[in-house]
Amino acid sequence: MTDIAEAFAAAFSLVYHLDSDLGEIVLLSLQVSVGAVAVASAVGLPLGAAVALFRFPGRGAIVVILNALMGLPPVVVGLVVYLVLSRAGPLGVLGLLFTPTAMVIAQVLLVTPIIAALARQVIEDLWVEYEEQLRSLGATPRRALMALLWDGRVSLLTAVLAGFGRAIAEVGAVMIVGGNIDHVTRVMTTAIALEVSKGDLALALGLGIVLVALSIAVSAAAALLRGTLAQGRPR
Amino acid sequence: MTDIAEAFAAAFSLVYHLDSDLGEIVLLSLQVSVGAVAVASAVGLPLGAAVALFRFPGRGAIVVILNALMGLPPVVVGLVVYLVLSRAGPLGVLGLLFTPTAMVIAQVLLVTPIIAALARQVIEDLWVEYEEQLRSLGATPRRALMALLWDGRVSLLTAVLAGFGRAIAEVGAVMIVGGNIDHVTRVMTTAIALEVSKGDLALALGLGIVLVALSIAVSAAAALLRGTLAQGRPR
Amino acid sequence: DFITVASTTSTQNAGLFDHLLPLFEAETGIEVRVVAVGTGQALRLARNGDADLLLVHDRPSEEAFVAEGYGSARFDLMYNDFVVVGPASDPAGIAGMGDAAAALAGIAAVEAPFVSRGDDSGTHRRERARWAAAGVDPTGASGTWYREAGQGMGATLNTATMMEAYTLADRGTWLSMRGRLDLRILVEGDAQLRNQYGVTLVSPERHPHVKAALARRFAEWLISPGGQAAIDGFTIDGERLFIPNAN
Amino acid sequence: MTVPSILPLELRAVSFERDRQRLLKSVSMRVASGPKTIIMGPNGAGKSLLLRLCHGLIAPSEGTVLWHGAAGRDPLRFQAMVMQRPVMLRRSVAANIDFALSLRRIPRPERRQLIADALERTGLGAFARVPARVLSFGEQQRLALARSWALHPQVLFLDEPTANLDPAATHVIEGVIEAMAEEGTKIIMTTHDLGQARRLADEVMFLHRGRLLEHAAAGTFFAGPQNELASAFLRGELLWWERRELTPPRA
Amino acid sequence: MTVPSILPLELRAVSFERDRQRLLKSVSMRVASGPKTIIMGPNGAGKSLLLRLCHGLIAPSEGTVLWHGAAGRDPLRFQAMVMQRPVMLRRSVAANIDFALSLRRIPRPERRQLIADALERTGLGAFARVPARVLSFGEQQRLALARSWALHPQVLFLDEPTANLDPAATHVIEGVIEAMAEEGTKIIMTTHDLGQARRLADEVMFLHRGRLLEHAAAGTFFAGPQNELASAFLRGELLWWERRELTPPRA
Ligand SMILES: Nc1ncnc2c1ncn2[C@@H]1O[C@H](COP(=O)(O)OP(=O)(O)OP(=O)(O)O)[C@@H](O)[C@H]1O
Ligand SMILES: Nc1ncnc2c1ncn2[C@@H]1O[C@H](COP(=O)(O)OP(=O)(O)OP(=O)(O)O)[C@@H](O)[C@H]1O
Ligand SMILES: [Mg+2]
Ligand SMILES: [Mg+2]
Repeated sequence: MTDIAEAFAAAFSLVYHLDSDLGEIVLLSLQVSVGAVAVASAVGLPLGAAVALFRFPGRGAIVVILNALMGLPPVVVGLVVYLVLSRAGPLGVLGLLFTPTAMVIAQVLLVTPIIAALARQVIEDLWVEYEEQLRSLGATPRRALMALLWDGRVSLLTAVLAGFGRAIAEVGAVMIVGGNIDHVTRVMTTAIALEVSKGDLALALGLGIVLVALSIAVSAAAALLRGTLAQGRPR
Repeated sequence: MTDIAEAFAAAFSLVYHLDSDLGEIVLLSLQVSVGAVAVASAVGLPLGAAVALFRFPGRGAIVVILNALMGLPPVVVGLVVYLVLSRAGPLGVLGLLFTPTAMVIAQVLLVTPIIAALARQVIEDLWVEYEEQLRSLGATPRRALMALLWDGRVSLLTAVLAGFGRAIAEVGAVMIVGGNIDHVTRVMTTAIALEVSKGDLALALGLGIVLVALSIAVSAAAALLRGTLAQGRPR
Repeated sequence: DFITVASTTSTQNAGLFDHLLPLFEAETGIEVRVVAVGTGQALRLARNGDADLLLVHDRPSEEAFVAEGYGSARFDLMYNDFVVVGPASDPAGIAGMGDAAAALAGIAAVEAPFVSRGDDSGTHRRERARWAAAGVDPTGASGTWYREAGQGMGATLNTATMMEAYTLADRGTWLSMRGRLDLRILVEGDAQLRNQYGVTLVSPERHPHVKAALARRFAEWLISPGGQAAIDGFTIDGERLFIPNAN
Repeated sequence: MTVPSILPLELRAVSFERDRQRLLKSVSMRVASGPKTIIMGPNGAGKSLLLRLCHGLIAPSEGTVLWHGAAGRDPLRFQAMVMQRPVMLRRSVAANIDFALSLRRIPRPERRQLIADALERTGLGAFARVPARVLSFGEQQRLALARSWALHPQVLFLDEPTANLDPAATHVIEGVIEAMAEEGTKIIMTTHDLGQARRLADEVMFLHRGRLLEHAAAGTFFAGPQNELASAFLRGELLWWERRELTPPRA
Repeated sequence: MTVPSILPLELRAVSFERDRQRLLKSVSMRVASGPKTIIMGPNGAGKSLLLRLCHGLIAPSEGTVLWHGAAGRDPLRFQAMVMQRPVMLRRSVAANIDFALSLRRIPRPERRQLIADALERTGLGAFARVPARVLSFGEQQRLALARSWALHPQVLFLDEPTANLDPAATHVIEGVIEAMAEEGTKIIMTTHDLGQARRLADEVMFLHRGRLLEHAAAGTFFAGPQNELASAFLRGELLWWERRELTPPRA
């Protein structure tokens, strides 16, 4: 277990000496994951709500697929995005490969189904209670959807956090489409993977501890937001 | 995009010629992930429900940490388990490293917080409605917890599926503690990562397609289960 | 301005680029972005035009890359060697042997655990060639004493330590990790274990967007006396990792 | 009223099934503007189902619901309903009404006055900023009525709107309902309060086990219903008990 | 009854605050076994809060709630409550009662009979296998009473238990309540139905704006309450309206 003690020492010294390299990596991790989660929420929350609200043929299949896509393997997503963004691929001319943008794209694909699937469940539970009242008031589907998203905001925040958790912890996709290039596309997880492959487990673990601390900070920020959002809910 | 066509061809031929190698890998993937999710549910569902139910000092911090741990990086979990199970580690004598058991252990650590955090939200929403009724009936905390888990079963299934999605798609942890050893600890995701590093992208994608198909099958099975579980719920 | 280099993990993990790139950048102002992946994946990146330069250690495939028109030129850059490492107990008794193939045959004879990279990398190909020379096909024993790890060199070395197994490793990774490993070098110096690295320029004829001129400057710098001296000066714990041999 | 009415409403042999049970059985009826229609019947008769069906919240398994005056317009836009258990959005009291008004595209400046009026009429003026879900249930029921009142619907469905109200509030809400009827809103309402039914009803529908057994002018009905079950109901007899002998009414 | 009673119940200067608002203000009272206690008051007076406080579901901000006979036992185990909006578990009607009985550790074989009896008494015999949440609201209220009845509590709190019941059901449920009282269960109940209060009450508590204004024997109270607001309430006057002049009672 000396490794684990070493790891905490490494984490501590990393943070204590906070060199600009670590700062850069932490910042990029946050930028990519927050960016991806923002886009994924903008798409996934309404998508999940729409699947919860509307009855249409094939809806059951969509729910099954949404739930299954929570298990989309990052490496596979990374590959697909790579093939599309590669010079040999259809969007190669954009030159996005090995840029943070490519990483955001890959993570959006990974995280959107998670947020959508969890949002569907939250909204569906709420819809049982709200459906007739909203229809009676004459809410159009769009307005009903917005009202449900707003009234379910506290629970939906947990869904968004689940998506963020996937994004910030994920290494397979960002490694392939980002390339883990120092100073350009190196994020916490790819840095950790690099240290592991170098065999420097203590440094890898130290970085891991910093990453977990980062997640806790984001989650705490969300808790404050939750407190604000919860206004107007009973209790 | 010829790669993607090739990938589908590869997936098709993989399944069509279903060789025993692929069968073995698929089976091990399922065994490890289902095993891990079973253990994680047994721990995470009651844990999440308990956090939802009980008011105690530090509860807010626990919620923040649970939510943050949804973003536990697989590589870090893999490393920690590796250090604990390695010869030099405290449990080294058990000789579990590079066995499927080690992979299950790592995935349990990854998936439990996801299931617990999502279950907490589901149960907390239900508790708002149930609290006074259950307390009035004289439910002990244990019985209240069981009743909530049972009455929230449909929504909790989605939480469990989110955990399964993480487990089946995850590569970082199982790679480190399992070692991706052919015929012993090779699962779908580590096989995909291997093909990627070999540069055989079509085969990697083909395996990815098989893996996604597997996830869809599991999710469809869950949908059937949901249908059965939903009995006794309105609509 | 920058170029993208597709490289193997061994060079990056050893820390070679951290040593070389600042020197080159200071001299020319050109930023070099290194994407370190498996050899197969590196070739694939270059083939798709996603890298401007290739730095790997699998001569046959590099030459094929040029022959197929994907690369415009290949240069020898440097070399080191592979070594057979294993536990101190050395159950197969191969310590001190000078012929890797014979050592492998000895391992197979007693069915001592052997961890293979199993990832079709340059190292793995070399290992397979030595098995072939030994007249042994170990893949039939895959999952028993012969274990295909399907991972990078660092992870494979770790696995070998844990399993008290033998493995074939490149010297660079071995040197950078040996302090944390419970293994030792048992076989070295076999001429068949030489590990030659090369740089290959990606052809702008296939991929017009490739930064051929900048990539050529980097390649030329690497094989120039200055670059070669820089490689020569890269050491870990006083030991030199790569021996420059551009001609 | 300048907008033409969507009435009369006609149900033609409407049935409603769930889980292979016929909960409404071939109900045919026609209601026109003007008279306040009160629907009565024992618990589980299907009163709430019938209101939800007329209001368009559930679709009949058989038969048709016709709004003869709709003339291609969406009839739902001219109706409102106070549910037996009103659902409060997770917002303030005022925001609950504001949301309903915004759905009818009433411009924001007009809304403020409408909200203030509606709250005042239902005695909730002091509660505008309070989260709606912490109101007492009587207050919630009044808020639901305020929300419907603000919409000035052509047809208003009320499902036991005073069940949780205190006697004085009941009295005032009955006044609000009367006033709305006078201003031209068609009232279709259920109640278990026989006194209230007598006070408000212009015509009565009597429902029992999913069947519409009587539909008559209030005077006729209360004087003595044609249907035997309806008259038993008015006498306070048990119509739905399984085995009468086990639970005799007290002496 | 062999088990000693947890009564009398005493509240000493109990207040309840939420969001810096005093919703119950220094309520002191004492109720003993025997007489049926009816709590009356306008909407939002705090009746439901008071019941929940006595029952132990919410804790007072100030003051104490004492069960003098509890003698170290958990008083909650001897009480039951029918809530104003009963919560139905997502199970069948029978399972809802079964769950409550299992919580009191009543052995499974005994439960079957208790469930059947309880359903019969409340007219729900035909609904045993139906999911509780699809019941009509009147049926749900009866199920909540059945559930409480099956527990044979020493003290039963009832929060407007007949608000959604049809007249005949109301009558029967009143009979059930009387019968329970005769068997020794202490009844503490709120109602807005003045007739029902007169029929059932042995003693009356009048609550207004969180204050207990009167606590008297039923005869005395209905003959003419001491408190001016209480007598206004009995006359059906508005006690909570903000600006009386805007909403005059109908002529
Ligand atoms: N979704 C459903 N599935 C099965 N049965 C249902 C469903 N909805 C309602 N019912 C049944 O239909 C019957 C009529 O219900 P409804 O709510 O219309 O009664 P009601 O006349 O309004 O009674 P109450 O006076 O108690 O409000 C009830 O017996 C109820 O159990
Ligand atoms: N959690 C809360 N936060 C703020 N105010 C509350 C809360 N709970 C109740 N109130 C307020 O306390 C008052 C009393 O509520 P309560 O439910 O006890 O009234 P009630 O006498 O039962 O009325 P009703 O006859 O309508 O059932 C109401 O005005 C309500 O808005
Ligand atoms: Mg009803
Ligand atoms: Mg109340």
